[in-house]
Amino acid sequence: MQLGADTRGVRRRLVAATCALLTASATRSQATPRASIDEMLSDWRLDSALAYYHEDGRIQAIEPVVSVSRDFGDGETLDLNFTFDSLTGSSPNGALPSRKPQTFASPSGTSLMLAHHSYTTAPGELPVDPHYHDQRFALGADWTLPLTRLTRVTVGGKFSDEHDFLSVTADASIAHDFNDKNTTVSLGLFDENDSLSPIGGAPVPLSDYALFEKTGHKSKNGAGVLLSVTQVMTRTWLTEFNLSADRFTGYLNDPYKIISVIDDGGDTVGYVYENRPQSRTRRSAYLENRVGWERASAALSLRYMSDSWGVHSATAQLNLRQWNAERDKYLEPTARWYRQTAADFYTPWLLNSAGPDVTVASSDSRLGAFRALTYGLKFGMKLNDKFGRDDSELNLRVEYYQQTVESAVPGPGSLQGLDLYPSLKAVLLEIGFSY
Amino acid sequence: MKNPGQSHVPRQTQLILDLTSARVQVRARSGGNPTHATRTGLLGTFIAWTCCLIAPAHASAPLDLDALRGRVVYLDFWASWCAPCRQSFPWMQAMKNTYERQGLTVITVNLDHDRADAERFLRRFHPDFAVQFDPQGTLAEHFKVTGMPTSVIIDRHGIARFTHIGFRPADREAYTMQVQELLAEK
Amino acid sequence: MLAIRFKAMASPCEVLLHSPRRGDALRLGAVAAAEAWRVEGKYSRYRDDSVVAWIHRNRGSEISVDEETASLLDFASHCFDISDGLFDVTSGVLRRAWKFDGSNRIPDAAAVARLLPLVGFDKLRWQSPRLLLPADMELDFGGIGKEYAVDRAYDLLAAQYAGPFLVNFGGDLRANRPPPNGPWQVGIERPDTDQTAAMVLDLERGALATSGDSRRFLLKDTVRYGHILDPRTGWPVPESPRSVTVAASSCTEAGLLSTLALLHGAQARAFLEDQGARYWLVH
Amino acid sequence: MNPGKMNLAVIVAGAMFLSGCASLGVKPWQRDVLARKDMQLSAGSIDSAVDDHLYFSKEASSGGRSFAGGGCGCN
Repeated sequence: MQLGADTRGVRRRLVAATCALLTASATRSQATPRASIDEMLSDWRLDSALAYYHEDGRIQAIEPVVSVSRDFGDGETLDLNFTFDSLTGSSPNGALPSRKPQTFASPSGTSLMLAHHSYTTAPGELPVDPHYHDQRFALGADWTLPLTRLTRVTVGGKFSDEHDFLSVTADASIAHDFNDKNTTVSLGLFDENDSLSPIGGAPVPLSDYALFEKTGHKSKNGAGVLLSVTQVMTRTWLTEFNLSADRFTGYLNDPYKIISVIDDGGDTVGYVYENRPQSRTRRSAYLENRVGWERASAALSLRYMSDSWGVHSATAQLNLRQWNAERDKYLEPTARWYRQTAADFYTPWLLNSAGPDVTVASSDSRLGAFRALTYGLKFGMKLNDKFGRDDSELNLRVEYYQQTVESAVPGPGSLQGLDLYPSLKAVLLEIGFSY
Repeated sequence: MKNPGQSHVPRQTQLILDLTSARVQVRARSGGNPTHATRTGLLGTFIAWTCCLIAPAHASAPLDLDALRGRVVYLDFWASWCAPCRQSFPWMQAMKNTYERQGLTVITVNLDHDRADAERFLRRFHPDFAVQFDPQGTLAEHFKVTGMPTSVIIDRHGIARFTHIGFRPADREAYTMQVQELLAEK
Repeated sequence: MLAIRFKAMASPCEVLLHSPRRGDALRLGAVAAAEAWRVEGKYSRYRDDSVVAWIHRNRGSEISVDEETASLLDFASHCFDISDGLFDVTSGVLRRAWKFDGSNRIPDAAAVARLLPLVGFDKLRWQSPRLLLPADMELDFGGIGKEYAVDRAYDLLAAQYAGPFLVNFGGDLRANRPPPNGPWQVGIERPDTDQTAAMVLDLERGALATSGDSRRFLLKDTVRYGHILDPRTGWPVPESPRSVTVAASSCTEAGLLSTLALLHGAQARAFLEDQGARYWLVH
Repeated sequence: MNPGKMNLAVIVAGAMFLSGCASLGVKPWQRDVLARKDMQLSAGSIDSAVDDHLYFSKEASSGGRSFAGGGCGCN
């Protein structure tokens, strides 16, 4: 290097080269902050998903979910999650289709004439409120603290806020490991307190829809217990068996659902607001089996539930995940089968002649008897080399959900020939990213 | 090409840990209480090493602890899928580099079901302490490993003095103190 | 002021911390020590399990190196270009001819000439991250290894600790900011004089690196052959200073300037002046 | 299946399950498959959170793998 040449330039290029080296190493150490010491210490994990749910002719929803969890290295973990829902579209108001057009006022109206919105349903159509929109914002946190190497306590809470519904839930559970952590038994309790402030006020149960008799706020609360036993069967097979029971009391109605009142000829002569019992007790048994092979894994879960409203349901779900040779991409087909019987007080309509002895009744299709099938496929891709973490992943999921009504009672008179129980078809698209 | 320029250590410096010498000159209070460290001392588990030529089926070489009599042995059972085990590697590497000349031998026993997983992990870490392979878990049975990782600190006479289950970053100081203590014993 | 000392890269190392909490010092000391040992373990040419040994085992065939090694090779390549071949990580092979044991055994010209074809970073095929080291050539990160380790340890400590600290690996050091009671006092020992007559510098922040040959040289007919070899000739640089200390914002930069200064032999001072570097030079 | 019979079935299943526990299981170092992310129970996964919310708003049952209740006014 001859002197006198532009040696000042040397310093500049030298500084640039040094910066390139150190920033490269610094960013690498940023990517895995304490690179040399605890390269593998995944103290922070991010799980996020953006779901788009679309029903055929009814509502659609966008739901981003973000969950951040911190592992403090000795079994102590903290998980914070955030969910936001935005729903729009048309929601069935519970009334029957009819031979004649039907006009309804949206919930915010005080009478048919003075309704902010009113909507008219064409003959033969299922009455749905097309102005339905709702936004929900929910925060949750779960903190697990190890008491000993074999025992840990988890406390959690959830807060969910919509314009007409506020829910606060707290839960706590204790888990203990037996025989070399092969068996884990955990017992958990939860307590939920909800306050409802329906748009236009909570309707007087079973009151005449046309009178718009509305009262103020309502509340309901629930408590429950969950006993869970997780057992390692073999090196590649894990089983979980849960028993849970919960009891909800208070205002359990859906303030926006009405029931058509029909005459013997099947013609709708009016509507009344629904009314459900003031309490509900549920018991459920749940069994999940997971099996893992070299480049695949399968999960079969079964659930049986029955409640004091006379609803019995059975659920079965199967997930099969198959990885590729390099084990960095996978396909996961899923299938779910669900069947429930109707609530005792479920009725698609009320007969005008039935008179006042009806105390509880609801035409909400969610309390009817139906079968539901879900088919889904998930594609996942590991991103480990980009982020220096061995379990960061990007995934896409699509699910098709269909409900078909069972033991549908044909309508009398003019209702014959009308599709009183249209089935629900929906699709869920979800993109997920975890780091 | 380097001549070591010594930096002045201002008078009021308090030397708290000199890793170069065997003894800790200033007794530093260990950070957290040692996690589940069962101090097994002389009266504790007395695993005599007289017979100690343990020949696990697949280990590349039998674990001959008798040959290490006179040295302090840090015996660590680990697997590639176990996160706390991975966290202990840099620290074990540091311990070997520091105390090897004072008589510490770090031996790790890999318990991975298939060796490919272990090899993949070792390629990323280049540890230069011994790694025995024991897929059948013969050694793990012998040392009654009940959690991952499990580390056994064996004194110069071959007696297991401390057994630790699990590895937390906060345990480093406590484990270092115990190693130094055994190194100091003759 | 708390100090943690340990040995790494065949030199005494220490971390000085101004912090009331002993636990901090212990933890940060362990962070710096582990990083020093990690870099040493990975890039030392004395160990047969280091990345350098692995590269040497794969001479003649193309291999792909990890990110950190790739960034170091990129850096070495830049320095080779910037210094027109004066700074060359492949010049380690010259050690086969030169043994700096203070004796007067100077290798004969033919032995040195035979080695020259094996020297020259441009003879490597380096296209990040793929490297092909031709047979019989050698790679040696000794010239930048220790300073790089200081910067790495410095980054790790700076990411977890806000108080004033100084990392010193065998004379290559870097401090983030001065302690409350005044600047860091750094003693630079004068080569082949006793330790105590060190020159003391006040260091506020930044890095210092020292290069020199106070101990490794050959003496023949009153000509002193320092162990700083010019990679292009294979012979020691005549009249190279005995010790050069340079201050810069990072230790890697300071180390490189001091090494390049030595390689400029008699023009070392001029080179450093031209670079506008702050330096202390001993002939 | 009326509630009475369900309780009986559940208790029998539970007892059978617990009694078999001692003999089942693996050694602590044989948990490589169980440690895999795709082998973790579904309770914690984000997919089940999205699914459970959907099913809570469309069906009369909820919970089972984790606490019941959807936390929304959507049922």
